[in-house]
Amino acid sequence: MSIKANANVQDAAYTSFYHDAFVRLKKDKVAIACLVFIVLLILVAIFAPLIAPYEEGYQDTSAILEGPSSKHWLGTDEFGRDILTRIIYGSRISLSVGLIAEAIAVTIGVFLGALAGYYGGKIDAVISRIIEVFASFPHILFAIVIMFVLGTGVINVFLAIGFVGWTGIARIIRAQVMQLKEKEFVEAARASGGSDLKIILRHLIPNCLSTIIVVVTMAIPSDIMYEASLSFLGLGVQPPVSSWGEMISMARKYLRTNPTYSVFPGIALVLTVLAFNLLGDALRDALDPKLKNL
Amino acid sequence: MLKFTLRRLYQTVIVLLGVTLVTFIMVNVVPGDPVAVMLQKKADDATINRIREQMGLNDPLPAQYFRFLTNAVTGDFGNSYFQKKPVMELILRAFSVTGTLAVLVLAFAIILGVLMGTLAAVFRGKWVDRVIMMISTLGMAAPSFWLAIILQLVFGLTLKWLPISGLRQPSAYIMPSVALGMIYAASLARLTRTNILDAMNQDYIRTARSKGVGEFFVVAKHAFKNAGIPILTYLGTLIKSILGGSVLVETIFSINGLGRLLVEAIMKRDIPIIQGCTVYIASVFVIANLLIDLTYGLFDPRIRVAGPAKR
Amino acid sequence: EGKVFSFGGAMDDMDLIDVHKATSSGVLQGGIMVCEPLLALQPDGSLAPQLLAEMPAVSEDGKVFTCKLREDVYFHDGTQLTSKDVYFTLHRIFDPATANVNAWLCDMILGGKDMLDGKATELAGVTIQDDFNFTIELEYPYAPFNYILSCPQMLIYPQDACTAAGETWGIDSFVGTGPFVFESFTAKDTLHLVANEKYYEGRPQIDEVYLYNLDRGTALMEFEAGSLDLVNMDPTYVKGYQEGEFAKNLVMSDLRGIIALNLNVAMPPLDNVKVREAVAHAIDQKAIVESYLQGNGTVANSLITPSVAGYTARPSFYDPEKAKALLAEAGFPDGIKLVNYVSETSSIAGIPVVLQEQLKASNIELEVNRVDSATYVSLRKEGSVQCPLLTWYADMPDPDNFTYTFFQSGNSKFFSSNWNDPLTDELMAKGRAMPAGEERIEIYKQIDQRLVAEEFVTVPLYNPVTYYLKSDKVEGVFFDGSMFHLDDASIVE
Amino acid sequence: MTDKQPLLKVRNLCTYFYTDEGIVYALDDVSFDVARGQTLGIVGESGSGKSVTALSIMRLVQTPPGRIVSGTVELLGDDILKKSKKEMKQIRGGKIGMIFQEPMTSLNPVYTVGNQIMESILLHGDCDRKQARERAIEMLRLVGIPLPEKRFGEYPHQLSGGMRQRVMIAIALSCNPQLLICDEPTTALDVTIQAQILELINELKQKTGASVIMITHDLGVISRVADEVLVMYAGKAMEYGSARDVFTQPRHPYTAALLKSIPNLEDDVERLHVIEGMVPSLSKRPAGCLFNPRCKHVMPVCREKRPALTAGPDGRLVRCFLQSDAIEKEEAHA
Amino acid sequence: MPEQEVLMAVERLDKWFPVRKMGRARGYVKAVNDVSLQIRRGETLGIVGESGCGKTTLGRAMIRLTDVTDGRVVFDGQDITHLSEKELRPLRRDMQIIFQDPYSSLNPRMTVGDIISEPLVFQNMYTPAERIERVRELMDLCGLDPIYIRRYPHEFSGGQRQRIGIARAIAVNPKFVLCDEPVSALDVSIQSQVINLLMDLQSRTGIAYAFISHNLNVVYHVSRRIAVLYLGRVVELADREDFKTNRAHPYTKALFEAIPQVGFDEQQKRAPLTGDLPSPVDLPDGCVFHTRCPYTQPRCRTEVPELREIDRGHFVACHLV
Ligand SMILES: Nc1ncnc2c1ncn2[C@@H]1O[C@H](COP(=O)(O)OP(=O)(O)OP(=O)(O)O)[C@@H](O)[C@H]1O
Ligand SMILES: Nc1ncnc2c1ncn2[C@@H]1O[C@H](COP(=O)(O)OP(=O)(O)OP(=O)(O)O)[C@@H](O)[C@H]1O
Ligand SMILES: [Mg+2]
Ligand SMILES: [Mg+2]
Repeated sequence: MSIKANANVQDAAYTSFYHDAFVRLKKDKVAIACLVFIVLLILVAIFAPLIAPYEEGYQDTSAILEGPSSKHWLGTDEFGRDILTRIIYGSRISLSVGLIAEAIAVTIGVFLGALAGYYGGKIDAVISRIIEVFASFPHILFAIVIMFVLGTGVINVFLAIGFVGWTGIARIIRAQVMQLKEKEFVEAARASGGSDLKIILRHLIPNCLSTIIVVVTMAIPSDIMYEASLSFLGLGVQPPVSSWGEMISMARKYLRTNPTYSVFPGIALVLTVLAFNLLGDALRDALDPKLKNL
Repeated sequence: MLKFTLRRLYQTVIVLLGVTLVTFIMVNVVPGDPVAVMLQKKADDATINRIREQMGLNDPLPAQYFRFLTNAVTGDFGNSYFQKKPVMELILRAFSVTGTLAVLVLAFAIILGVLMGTLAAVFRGKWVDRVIMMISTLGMAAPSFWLAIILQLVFGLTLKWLPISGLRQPSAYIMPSVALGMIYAASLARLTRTNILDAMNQDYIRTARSKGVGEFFVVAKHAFKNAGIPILTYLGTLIKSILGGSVLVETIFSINGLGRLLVEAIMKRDIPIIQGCTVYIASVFVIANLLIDLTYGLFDPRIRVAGPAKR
Repeated sequence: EGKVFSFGGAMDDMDLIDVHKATSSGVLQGGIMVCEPLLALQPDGSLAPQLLAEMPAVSEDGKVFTCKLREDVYFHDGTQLTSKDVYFTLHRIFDPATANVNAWLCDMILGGKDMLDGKATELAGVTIQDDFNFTIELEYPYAPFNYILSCPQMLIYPQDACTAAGETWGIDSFVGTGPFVFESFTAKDTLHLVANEKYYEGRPQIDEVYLYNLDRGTALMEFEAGSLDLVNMDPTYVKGYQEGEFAKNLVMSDLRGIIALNLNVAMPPLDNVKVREAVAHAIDQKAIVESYLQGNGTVANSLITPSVAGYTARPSFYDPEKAKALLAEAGFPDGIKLVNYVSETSSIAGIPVVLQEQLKASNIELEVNRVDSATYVSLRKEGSVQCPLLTWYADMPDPDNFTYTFFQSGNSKFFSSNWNDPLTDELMAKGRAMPAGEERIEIYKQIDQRLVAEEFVTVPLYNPVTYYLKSDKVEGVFFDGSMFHLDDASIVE
Repeated sequence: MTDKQPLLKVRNLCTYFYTDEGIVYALDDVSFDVARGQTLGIVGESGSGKSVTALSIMRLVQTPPGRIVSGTVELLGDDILKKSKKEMKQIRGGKIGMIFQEPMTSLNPVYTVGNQIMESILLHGDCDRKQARERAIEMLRLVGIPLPEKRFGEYPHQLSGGMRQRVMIAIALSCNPQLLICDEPTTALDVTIQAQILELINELKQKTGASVIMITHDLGVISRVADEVLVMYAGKAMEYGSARDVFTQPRHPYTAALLKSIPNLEDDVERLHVIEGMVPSLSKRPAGCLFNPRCKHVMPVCREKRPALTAGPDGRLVRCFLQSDAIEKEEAHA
Repeated sequence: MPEQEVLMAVERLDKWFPVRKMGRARGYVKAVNDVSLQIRRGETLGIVGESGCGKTTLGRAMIRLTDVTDGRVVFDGQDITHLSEKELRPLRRDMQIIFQDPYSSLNPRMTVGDIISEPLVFQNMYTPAERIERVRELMDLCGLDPIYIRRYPHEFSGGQRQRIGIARAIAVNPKFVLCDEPVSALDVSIQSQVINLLMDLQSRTGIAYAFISHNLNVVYHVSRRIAVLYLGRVVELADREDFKTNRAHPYTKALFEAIPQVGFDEQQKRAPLTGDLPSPVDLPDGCVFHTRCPYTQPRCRTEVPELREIDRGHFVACHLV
């Protein structure tokens, strides 16, 4: 790679690692394609009212459960709602479930996992017990509690998913931090007078990023489907709001009579999961400076 | 070893106390009353009160929790409000189903996932690798209930090879195991692939080759056992979710497993069952992790000796 | 190789089959195949004696029912049915230790309430004359009491067997007089029955009956695969079966039920009758039935179903413009916002979604909250749901069952209408005590008029129908609007 | 070098790595012989291609990206590079044994050392498990491990570095190879242990009559064990001759500089002698002599032409314009 | 030794690690036992010994990267034995460390600039802009081209990485640097570059070094005095010249004789030491070296030899001397 190009950049700011990662990411064609796809998806979600052929919740009473037609490109559901419209609006929820809920889970998980792994001893024991308790109580019950205490809003769905999803990542980060803290560069930072917090933030977490990304990309599809199963139990998003997961699970009844009803949101889900996975792989590589030249 | 195990068990008790207390609080925070559920249509206060009184639900909450604890110590989790049977009996019955299924799901996921992952690793970069990775992404994205219905339609209804529902004959276990195991198989395939690739880059692989070990045994013997640890860890995280059952798939196949038992209990506020299942799941979680920790030694002798880390 | 009849459907509540301890149809369906009530509903809607030798004789004041049992009836364990079993059963219903959830249905029996409240240990209203003769006395005259005696909640249990079984009654053992003998039961899964060789009306033609709890979709597949003879069907699946191979197996049946939207008069702005009227004018029942339900139901404009006395045929109020005008009149020119809760597991969870869209046209915003059923029930019973859906499948074909149950001031809170109106109460009290006849029908018409068309406390939406698939080899199955009866069913090859 | 047929005859061996950055000329036109019962030392800085030489002989170069491009490796007149996979399995561990640098990572941590020695014996000797076990224990005893029966069942991490390296030697020697390749066998070890191991290799060589290729960057080690020495730099042989001659009278400036830069108890200097600069990148090699950017005696010609490896009067081969004007012919495999 | 000259002193230092088996302490790894040393300003003390003999542990205890089991550590006149991590932070400016492994001691996800400036950030020295200047200066000083400031560690050779480690250590102008085997991972040619660099820095800034290595040639070259460690004990401590002419302890002798020297005239005559280092968990009774010592006498098996001064500044722990 061009050493000169790099050398010309004068400011060795601390964000350079992330900046470099971005520069590297930009070179990966697949990653860019995925990124473009995801950005498009986000745009679709934001501008859903402009793009969608119908209003959200509009029911075409003359077309119940129909297959694709010129009027409804992807057909209609049991209420006569346009499936394309619902997929477009549904991307709002499904994307945010994947991103926001997972962001909550990652934040809690990384923070507690890093603390447990870094300090060990009593702190580790306490956090490990908390992890076990959180991993063991019935999550659906927790979702009901959230919905009751905070109301049945979309945000609360994210909370309900995020607040129980962190235990897995916490355990993984804990294990990895336990390994990393033995590395000499951590010792070096300590020898230079770095505080624990700074060491965790500057050294440990950046080195856990690859793991975090792998875990997150694996978790996103299951979060989207978890939202669906909450919907299934009456705990998810509320009508007329739609989500892909909810569509897929509602369409379960019509799998035989109207296969397109479940297939199209399914395709949207698979494409998104694929994009996140490929992007995750690329991001993991980009975050590893060792692969810079390969 | 014994001391270690005992210490873990003692921690388990703390976890169980914590988790039952949290669950108890949650059940009592949410609206919904088992008696009202029982009565459904005609839920008049007098009747509700009368039946609540009978079930001891009108006692002060701390007293209820304490009663639960004292009974639970003797292994008595009470009777289900709805099924009127001892919770232990119901859990054991559901477990006999879910446990069998879990073994099959694990077997399916491990065999398929590890095989695919290994193949992908051996043929990395080739089309075999690409196809397998593609399939595994699909496997990760396909909801298990969706897969379940497709399996029912294809193998149950159209081809008539397998029974559509129930667990009345051994072959009936096949479809639920596949439907539940697919997502795990898919993630295992990915995990196995990375770990085998990792192991294949190690020096001892070169040593094995220099001894004249054939390529098959290099992978099957030398790389594989070393790749086992992360796979084992992952399986540890699976065991809980597999033994916890899955409502939707169980419903679709009409299986009375733990997932259904727990979710229905939550939906009906059948507190004894909720608590029983919670204790069960927490125990499975802790014991599974304990077992995993103990079996690490089988895969990696270095972990067996918990001596100081040689640096 | 006997003649086996398999029957499947979604019966998740099939926790046990003791009809005293559960309300779900799965439990009742299991119960009626083994045990029998004193009277039975006939296909033509009339009542006929079942365990009784003849219809009860009613006293002048309508309070005392004198009954005579058949003398040739034996329980499956060989003991003979006698009056003490009837007393035992009714006593068990009101015994607080039973925790009966259906006692409200018959709590007009004298002394019943006292027992429930723990004020008495014996049931005052039932007097045994001899082994086969007994009388039931009511607290107040109740015209449709005979119907109550035919309800599946009122099956007669054998004293000896039931007492011996104790806690396991309805789980591990269940003895009755009916056409089928309890063989085994697995909660939430299977009920297995065999023919009662000594059935007093003749051995049934079917040798064995299996009742399976299955997911709706799965049950249909099992039917198609030939492993079920009869399967309940959710109307949403009907479209796939109206044509093709199984169209000839599809049977539609009236459910004797009503789906309505209650308007909670205690929660503003619904305390304003103009607003309630506006809501009634904003709902297009025809569209619900024709498009969302795909014709699987009939438009309802009366609280009482057409097959029951007291029904009034009335045109739809639907008129969005009028609805807006009414709102403006009521002081809400910019429209209103209403909050609906619905239990997701309920089969009608889609209705609020349709309403949401319909009401929009009249400037009414309907917020729909899907919640789990336990939450829903407890919110509704506190009277704090603004516009709950009222779903009712009548226990018996009597108008009282449609009105008193929900709108009597003591009951209205449980259904979140909070309707408290002396006039309605008075009419209902009158109707309950009055013998059947034109006069009584008139009273119920008045009640219906007041609730639906004057005060707009509830907006009837539609009368649901149900479907089932019946295999070609099965004949003689009788569906009474809520239960299947297999007494005369047979399997032909 | 010797009149008799040598055990191993390597001729014009080229191994390149085809990476995204370009071709890495890891091994470029290297030739040498190993006579029976003799020890050849290969020295050079890190990255000079020593390990690749060893791996090329074993045909264990990672492919892709590596590939043996040309040359021959004759073991007793038979070209190894033309053998089938199956024949190769017989040669590896059978005729040629190899010891790697890092004893901890070179042993599989999840199998007992006994298992790993037996594996090799079972693959090459026709004996049953019991015999293999006995032979493995005997090998452990031979390499000087006390209590071999006990150690047999232990895992690599339970042994000290020195013992692990002995186990590696036991594996390599278990099938009486004719050639033992030692790739930096003592780098990770302490001086006292290192001395023990070198002693052991010498002893075993005497006992079994095997030839040895000893790869290291420690000139001291080479001078202790080698009969001949090959000095490598950037994938090329720089000097090749008898060990005594090369070390006492180095002819190539690189050899001389290497020797001088070792701190020494005897001649106490204020500053150590250094070779300025770094080993060049093997994918972007400098024009001319590969050592020219770091050479103290650099001449204009060194910057333009590649010197050829030419034999001096005493048979010593040196690649330097100070010794001969011969120019290397163009590389065939660009 | 005049007190004011002493920069770093350890007194009767012990460092034991508990050996946990299944969660319970089952004895101790006695990594450092009863060690007393002093390092003067601007001087280099070499510490040699076999792998596992406690060199690193001793060094880490000196700069308080680890707690001390017993004994005292005095740095620059201040007793730092029991200071908390927080109290130590400002002192870290004066004592730094260079690690053996140039690979794991540099965070692979940080650029060289970030790595070298990190101590400056932690110690709050300079403004961000000045820091970059300082980093360039340091890179220059350590023989790294400042244009590489945005590169990552893996893009450098081992020698260059070690220079990065050195630049990081001297960035805050420390008074004392612990060099834990700074050259063992490097090629001979690179090794001499790094050693020269360290020595140049010392003559320029007067840093004191504790130089740990098992390469005796190197230690001999850089140190003014050398301490020989065996199983956590100092067995011999003397000026470097004494090791050339006057090795007193049998272990020291064996050690120096085992060095493979280039040369063919006086090949090694004596058999090397036999056996491995005993386990530091069960230290041998008496003299720790008696299990491998060719001259063992009954007394050695029971009695621990004291570290005695046999000559001016020449300390030995052996009954036979
Ligand atoms: N798998 C590979 N891919 C790309 N280049 C490689 C590979 N293996 C070795 N090389 C390159 O080949 C050259 C020679 O490497 P080799 O391992 O033979 O060096 P060495 O002399 O053994 O060094 P050391 O003393 O560090 O072991 C190096 O430049 C190295 O970068
Ligand atoms: N954190 C620790 N916990 C337990 N034991 C330890 C720890 N650190 C070091 N030891 C033990 O203390 C002893 C001395 O270790 P130390 O690392 O100081 O040796 P060293 O002389 O630096 O060795 P090397 O030359 O291999 O670096 C060893 O036996 C080691 O296993
Ligand atoms: Mg090498
Ligand atoms: Mg060390």
